[in-house]
Amino acid sequence: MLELTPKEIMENRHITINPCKTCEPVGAMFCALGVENCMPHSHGSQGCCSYHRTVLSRHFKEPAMATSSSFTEGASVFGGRSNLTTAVKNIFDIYDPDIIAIHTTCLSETIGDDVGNYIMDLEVSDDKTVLYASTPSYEGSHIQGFSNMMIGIMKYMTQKAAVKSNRAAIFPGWVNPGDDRELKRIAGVMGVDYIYFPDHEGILETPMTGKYKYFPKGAGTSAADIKALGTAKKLIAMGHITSSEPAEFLDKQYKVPFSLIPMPIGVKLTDKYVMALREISHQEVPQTLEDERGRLVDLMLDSHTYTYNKTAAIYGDPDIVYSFTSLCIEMGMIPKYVITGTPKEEFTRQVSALLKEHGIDTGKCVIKADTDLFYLHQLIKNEPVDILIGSSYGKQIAKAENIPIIRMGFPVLDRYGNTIQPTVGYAGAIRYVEKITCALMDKVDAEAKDEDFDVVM
Amino acid sequence: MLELTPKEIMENRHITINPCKTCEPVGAMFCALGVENCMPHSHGSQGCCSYHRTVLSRHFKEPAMATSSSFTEGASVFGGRSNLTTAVKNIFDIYDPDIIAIHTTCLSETIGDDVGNYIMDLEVSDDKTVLYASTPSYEGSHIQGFSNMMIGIMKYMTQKAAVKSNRAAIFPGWVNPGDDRELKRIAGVMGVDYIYFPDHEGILETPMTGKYKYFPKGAGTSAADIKALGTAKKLIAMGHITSSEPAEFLDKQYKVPFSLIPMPIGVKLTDKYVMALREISHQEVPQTLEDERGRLVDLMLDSHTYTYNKTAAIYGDPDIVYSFTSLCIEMGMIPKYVITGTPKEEFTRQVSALLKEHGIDTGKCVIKADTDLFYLHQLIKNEPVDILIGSSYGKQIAKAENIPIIRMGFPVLDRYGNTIQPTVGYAGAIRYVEKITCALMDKVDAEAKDEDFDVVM
Amino acid sequence: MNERDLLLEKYSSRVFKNRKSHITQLEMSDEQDTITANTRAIPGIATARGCCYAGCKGVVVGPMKDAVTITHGPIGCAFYSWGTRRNKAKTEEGGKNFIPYSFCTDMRPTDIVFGGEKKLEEGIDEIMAIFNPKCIFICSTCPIGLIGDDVQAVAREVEKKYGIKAIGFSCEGYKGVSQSSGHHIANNGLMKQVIGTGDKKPMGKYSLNILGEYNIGGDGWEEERILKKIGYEIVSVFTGDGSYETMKNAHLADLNLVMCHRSINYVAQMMKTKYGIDWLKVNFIGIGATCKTLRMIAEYFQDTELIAKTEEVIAQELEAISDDMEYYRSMLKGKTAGIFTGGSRSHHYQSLLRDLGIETIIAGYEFAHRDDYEGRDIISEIKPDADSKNIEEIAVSRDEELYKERYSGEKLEELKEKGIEIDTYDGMFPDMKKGYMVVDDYNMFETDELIQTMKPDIFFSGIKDKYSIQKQGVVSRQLHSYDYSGPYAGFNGAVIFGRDVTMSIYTKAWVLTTPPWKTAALLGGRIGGEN
Amino acid sequence: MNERDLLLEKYSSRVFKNRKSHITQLEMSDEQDTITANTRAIPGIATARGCCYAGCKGVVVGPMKDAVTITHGPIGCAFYSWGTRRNKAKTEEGGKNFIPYSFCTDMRPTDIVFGGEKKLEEGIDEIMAIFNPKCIFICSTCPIGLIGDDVQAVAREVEKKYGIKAIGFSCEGYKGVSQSSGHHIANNGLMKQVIGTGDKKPMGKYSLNILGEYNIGGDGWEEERILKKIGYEIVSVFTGDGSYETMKNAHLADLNLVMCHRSINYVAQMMKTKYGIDWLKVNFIGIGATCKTLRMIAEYFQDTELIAKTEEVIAQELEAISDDMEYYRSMLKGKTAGIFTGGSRSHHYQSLLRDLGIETIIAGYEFAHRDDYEGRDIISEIKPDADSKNIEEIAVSRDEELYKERYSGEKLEELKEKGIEIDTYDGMFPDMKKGYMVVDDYNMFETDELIQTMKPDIFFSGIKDKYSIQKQGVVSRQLHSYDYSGPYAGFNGAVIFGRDVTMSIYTKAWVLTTPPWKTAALLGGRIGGEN
Repeated sequence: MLELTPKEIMENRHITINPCKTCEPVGAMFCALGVENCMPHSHGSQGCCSYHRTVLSRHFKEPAMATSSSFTEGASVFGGRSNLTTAVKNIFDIYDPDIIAIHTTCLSETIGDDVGNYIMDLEVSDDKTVLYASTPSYEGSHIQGFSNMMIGIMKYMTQKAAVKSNRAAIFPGWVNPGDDRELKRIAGVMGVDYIYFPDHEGILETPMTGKYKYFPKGAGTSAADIKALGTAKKLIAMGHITSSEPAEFLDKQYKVPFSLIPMPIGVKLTDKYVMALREISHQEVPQTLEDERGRLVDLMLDSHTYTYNKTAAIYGDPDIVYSFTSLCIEMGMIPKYVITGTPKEEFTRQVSALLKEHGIDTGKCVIKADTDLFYLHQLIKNEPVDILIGSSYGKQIAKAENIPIIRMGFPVLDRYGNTIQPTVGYAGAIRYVEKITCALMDKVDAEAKDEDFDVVM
Repeated sequence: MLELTPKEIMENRHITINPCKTCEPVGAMFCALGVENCMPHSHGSQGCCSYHRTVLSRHFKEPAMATSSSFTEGASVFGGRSNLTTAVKNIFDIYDPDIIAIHTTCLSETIGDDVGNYIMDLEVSDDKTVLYASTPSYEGSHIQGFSNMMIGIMKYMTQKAAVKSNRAAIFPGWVNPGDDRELKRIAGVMGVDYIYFPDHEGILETPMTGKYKYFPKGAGTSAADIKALGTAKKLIAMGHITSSEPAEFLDKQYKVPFSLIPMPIGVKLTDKYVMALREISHQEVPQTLEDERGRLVDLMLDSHTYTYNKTAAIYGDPDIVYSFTSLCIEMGMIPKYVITGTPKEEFTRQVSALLKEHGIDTGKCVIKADTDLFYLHQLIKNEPVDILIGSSYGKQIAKAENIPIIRMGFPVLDRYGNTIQPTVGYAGAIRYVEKITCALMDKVDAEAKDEDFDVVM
Repeated sequence: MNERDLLLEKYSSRVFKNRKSHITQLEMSDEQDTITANTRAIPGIATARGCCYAGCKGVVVGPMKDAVTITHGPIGCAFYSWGTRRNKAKTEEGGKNFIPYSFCTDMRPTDIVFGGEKKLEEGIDEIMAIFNPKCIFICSTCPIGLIGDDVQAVAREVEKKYGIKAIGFSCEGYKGVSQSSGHHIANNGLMKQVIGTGDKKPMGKYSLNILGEYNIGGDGWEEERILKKIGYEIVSVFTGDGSYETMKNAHLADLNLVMCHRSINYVAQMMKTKYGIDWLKVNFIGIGATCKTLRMIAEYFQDTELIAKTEEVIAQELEAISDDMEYYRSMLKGKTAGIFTGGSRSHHYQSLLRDLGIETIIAGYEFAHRDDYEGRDIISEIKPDADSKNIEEIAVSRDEELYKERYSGEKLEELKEKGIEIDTYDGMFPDMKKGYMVVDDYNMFETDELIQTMKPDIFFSGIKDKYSIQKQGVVSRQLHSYDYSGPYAGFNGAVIFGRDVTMSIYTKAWVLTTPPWKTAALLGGRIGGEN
Repeated sequence: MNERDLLLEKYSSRVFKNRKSHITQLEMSDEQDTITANTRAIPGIATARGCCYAGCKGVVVGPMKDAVTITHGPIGCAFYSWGTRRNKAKTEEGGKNFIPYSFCTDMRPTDIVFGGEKKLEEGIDEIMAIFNPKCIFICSTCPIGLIGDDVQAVAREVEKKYGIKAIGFSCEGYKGVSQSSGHHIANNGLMKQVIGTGDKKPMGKYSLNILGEYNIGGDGWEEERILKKIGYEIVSVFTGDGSYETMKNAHLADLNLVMCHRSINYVAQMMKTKYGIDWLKVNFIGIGATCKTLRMIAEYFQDTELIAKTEEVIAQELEAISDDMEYYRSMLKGKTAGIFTGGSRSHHYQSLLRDLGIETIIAGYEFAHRDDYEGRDIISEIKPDADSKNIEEIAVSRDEELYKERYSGEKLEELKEKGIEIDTYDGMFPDMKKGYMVVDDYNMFETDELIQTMKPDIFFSGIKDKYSIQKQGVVSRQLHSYDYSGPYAGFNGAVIFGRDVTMSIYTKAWVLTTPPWKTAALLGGRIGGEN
């Protein structure tokens, strides 16, 4: 596997080999799926839409509904207005969403389609919304597309109001439905009344019932909630790279002050979330939540001998990689390679700061944004690690180098059951400490000579 | 590993090799640990107590408090009354529990110590209780010891009352603290007010706080609740082998009608629990719980291609083995070997009935009680299975035969984090479907030739 | 009202007008059933179709293992087409296999503004330095043509600079109406620049190419296994487990087998014209189909020994699988199926399903042309439209040096009379029955509606449909990826398919769908709580 | 009030009376510090002690890999002693290794009522049929003696019937006051029936037995590695990775090294009496201790070449580990520790901890005798009590044929003068300091209390204490199982130990114990909710 990958690293390579990111539009599509009765629409060639629906279905093992403007050569030359107009009519006719959330593609952006203008000219009934976000595939990554669509939705739907409500707003960033459930549960036990945006709980994890609905009832952030975002008294935005721009937008437009915190993975980062909630509700942390936390810390102490000083390669999207780096540090591990494909230099600075804060010698670690898995593999060929933590594409490296892999983040294309369970919160960390510890111990067992094989560990 | 185990099976073997059960007293100790402010006490040689505390600590990764009568030769000849009397005084002096729950051992049973009489003669203050259960190690297994201690506790503490209360009683059987939490959560959402006995939530899973208490505050079934068991309007008792005798005791003594259901693992068996609760509360099942269930069924369907017709060897304690057999069947697996060391022939009948109910050819399966892991290994040497599901001791077989192993039940001595998370309920099944599927898929990946190695699965 | 009308009446008049000619409920009357195909999808309809790039890179050139295929464009397309199609490829002893890799110029805003050729060239220099491949393919994504990058010119430069084969494909996503245009662009490039450039003659008495076999789940290997057992030599497979090295010599084979008619029939036809090689439309999906295919190939060569060997192999193979097939048939007999796939499979699999006692009552293609439904006879009737005109049609002529006919025209006619289906294909319709539904360029809404009205027991489609079908309580299996199983071709594949279908239909979790409290009423007492 | 008084005052007078003589805070004055040991544990006090069976089967005979050890009794004891002690054992080429197995007569009520001898005999017949071992040990659990089963008689019958070695051990759990009685019973059996029955002479110039080394975590292997490097031959190890086959020849070795004084000193003494073999109390735990041990052994043999080789090996080994040890010392210097273990380790590890800059301020044994604390000089002062009298003392006399003294008594005295500690042991006290706490037969309450008052940075104990110590925020490591790490002996072991201790002290999770909301007050607003 991957035996053509040489050990020698070529500096300043231009060709991307085995990417660790994908393009903006899929992020926009995913974001829009977290809104109630909303059809994501891809303004470009129909291949984009097909690819995005495919990767989302493969990750969530769920239908991912979306439509396309189905550009042909003509549209590419003369512009996509006509395709878009037809598409909007057809979508309302056939699928009847309340909202159509359009994102652009490299094609429509390259030809300079003015989607904002196009949709202003559409005749849409009052109870329906057509909105859009610009998501040129050649900028940023899918993460940026997610942020852009959040802003796009807010731009079109959020309204000014004279008085602030008593509700808070929560931006979870790019998480799985199982995470949405957990983040809302924690907010609930902390006594916070919130608007949660976007919300995939019950959407990309619909229960098996024998019935299929294009838009699951009562799931996703409601139009009313999005409308009211501007009245929120405080915003908790999670994931510095994903949520900072949407948070700044809301602050700038509607004067909603925000706490920007990392994705709450592991002890300390979940603490930050809990503390941010506590600041809003002025309610003490209930014993049940404190006990969850205490069980997690206890578990980390109990198992530390199997994780201490184990080296990890953590790769994927910047916010989740940052937060898993924090979790690994809490477990006594050394985050040797911390990699994202997303071209955001902030990532490098933030992860470096995190490592320094914990006294880890960054000279022995490689932290890099805007890079690829080919590079990660080469690093590993030079100095191996004990465990890989990231998306399914790392499995090639895992097989090539015989390193256990823990799947997290996006996309996980080759395992079942993860997206409906939490990664965030104390509960999520308990799951992942179990997984990581177990993988490391499995390796110990597999490699143990008969005489070293322990029944008690 | 285990290369001395021959393929040829010796019928009617007398010597037990590599047991799949242990002795009654440890079950009694575990049971008593689920009562608030209760010190389990082992009436026998101090080695018993030491062994039992050890195996409990190794399974739960928690302190397991208990004391011993510390028999010496003299006590064995002249009887253990004096040791017991001293022990009770010392325990109250030093550790100050409210209850001392004494269980016997093969030693005190063989010499015929009349513990019931001994404790009647003790001077114990009114707010303290000393009780006992007979748990001769040469009968049944640790599972029987657990039941016996439940009965012992009820015998001494439960009181007759003129009127029934509006509360139900729940006997969870032998489960982990993570299961207790989940079972109580489900009962809560089903609107049932309950007495839960025994209850290890918060006991054998104490959070890390920097403080250690012999008896965690507010955890365990309270004396008041035990006292009130006789007033329960209905009992749900889980695990046919573990809970039937305690349930029958409560029915016989206090006319508490009971539903005896299997441990609620997997879809159908959790349904039984939910239906039993519904019958008590007359409350419809809330959507959130139905959705949990739907997600589980969905997950099973999504992943069925990796589990269908996969053969499993399931071994361990009879009730959990029964329920995991049901879960495996729901996943489309074939429970090829279903084994317990506990000598209860009911187990064989129940599992056979379960298989027949699902149209599985029992002729191709081996279902056996009162047997050992040496026998299981020999079966596997004759016809292998795809996966092992059971306690840590199966890992020797797993290594010898290169079969993945999923740890469940008691004892799990070599992994971390399982006991604080649920095995029961829809949530527990989601965890285990993920684990089992993942283990089978890991094997697919590990054995795949490069050209057959899939990124999407 | 039949099911077609029921479906169409749910559409607005605008959509109705378009879709009615794409949906045919077979009449099988004297007048031939017809269908409209290979036209634009309606914007907003949730078509299953992909794009030109997906057809070129994803389907045709991507599987060629010894070539580095560079996606020239922003990162997305390279990411989505990386390791996702299960076109299996074995590394040759001492050879290079680039299948597990994804190469992309990963264009950024400046590249869009100032052009990406330089970045592409630099990338190729790096690839040469790191991997030194013998062949490079450059596949363009949407923005490339629009910003004026000339990938063909870059390819020519590369050939000059490095003395290797390099081909630029202008397969921008918007070209044509579906993946079909991408197949065409890819095949044109291979026809022009690869096929016929080698001179390694086959050693065996009878040699074959297999065209339109992408080796999904190892189908091609099963076909090769059977063909080699009979004694054929396989020169080249287009393009599953294929390679630049073998495709160069494809023109030296004795006969072309065409598996996927849609993606490659014109290559077969061009090779007939240029090199005189006859082609047979074959089908290795299904026991009956495989037997028929093998017999036709043997009969084509008119060699009694070969025919005898063929019968011997067929007998052996049937013997080996008959118990299994009988068992699965007993489990599946009487079930009905729907199949929506890209191209030929919606036809091919009907044979295999029929072997198992399952009738295919709904079938549809994503990107077929009319001939795939109605047979090659109607090709002349197909009028080019604006979209199809944008895809280059190349014309080839006889290569005087290499042209070699096995049979005269007369002899060929004689063989055809005998039932050997040389240089022809009848399409899907003739194998279906009255009342069955055929849908071109199917979409999500139609899939859902037809499931409700036609009630198939199982539906074969792709990942985008899989879960919505399953949520409706209908067994759903992917025929693009085989749900990560396979092979399904040939004799062994039929058994695996039978096993997989049985598994999915009988999987225990289906009966768990409805919770018991939905059917058991609460007796007495109040109804309270959250609900 | 010193810490001892603080602790004792918490006890009721009844308990106080007993415990006061088991707890010594060292005075190091002219009057020698003393302690009471090897007496009954107080019922109900949560002693850490195990039983006689645990000492016999679990510690001494269980590790002998080529013997089948049958637990005769109900299932529990066989279960708990199965694979739980980490006495590692390599399978010899062509040899049998029963360590991964657990054998038990699994007695049932009828066996208790009617006797279990027949079941035991049947079981042994089955074991012979299945495994055909050369040696069988039968270990009795609590009920055996009481119901009248005669395991010695059964063993004799087995020897007759099968011509193998079989030994019955009456190690019922209640015998004696701790595991110590079990060691004694086991060792008596081995002394009487195994040692001296072989005739395979060592080949090397200097040969050794290692007594009281159970190869936990591979300690014995590290010791063997070093000794072999110097040139010694190891005849037999008692009993880690040990075997019946090698123990038979133990009497032919030149010198006995005694690692765990507690469990085996009497065997060394008996071998001295019977065969004339001198013994040295050694300690391979710690760099200093290991060097001292190696030098003493070499000096014992009075061979300058051997002494030179020893120095060479020591120099090499120290060179290899010095950087690591220096690093760990820099991390650990100034820390304090408590150690509660079964026997000798609470003394041995003080050397290693001191090498790392850690002072052991609390130490205690589960089952030691006074000589383990105070040195062999006081053995004569120990008065047998009812419990110790129940454990057989065997007397041996000179074997006229095999007895061989290396040195005359005079010469021995001369060597002792030079500092070679032949046939002696000073106990733990002399290596500790004024104010340090020594506890015999420690219990849970005392552990907790001493942690509060003495505040050690790390506490070494067993699994039963581990988690309660950890919950108090004190680093806790198991010295019975090494927390599944090891070896800790010798030079390499010291580094591993340094690494492990550093790891556990510095593990990041410690600082996470207190949630931030415990320290950051809520500003303004109401206090509501669940709390």
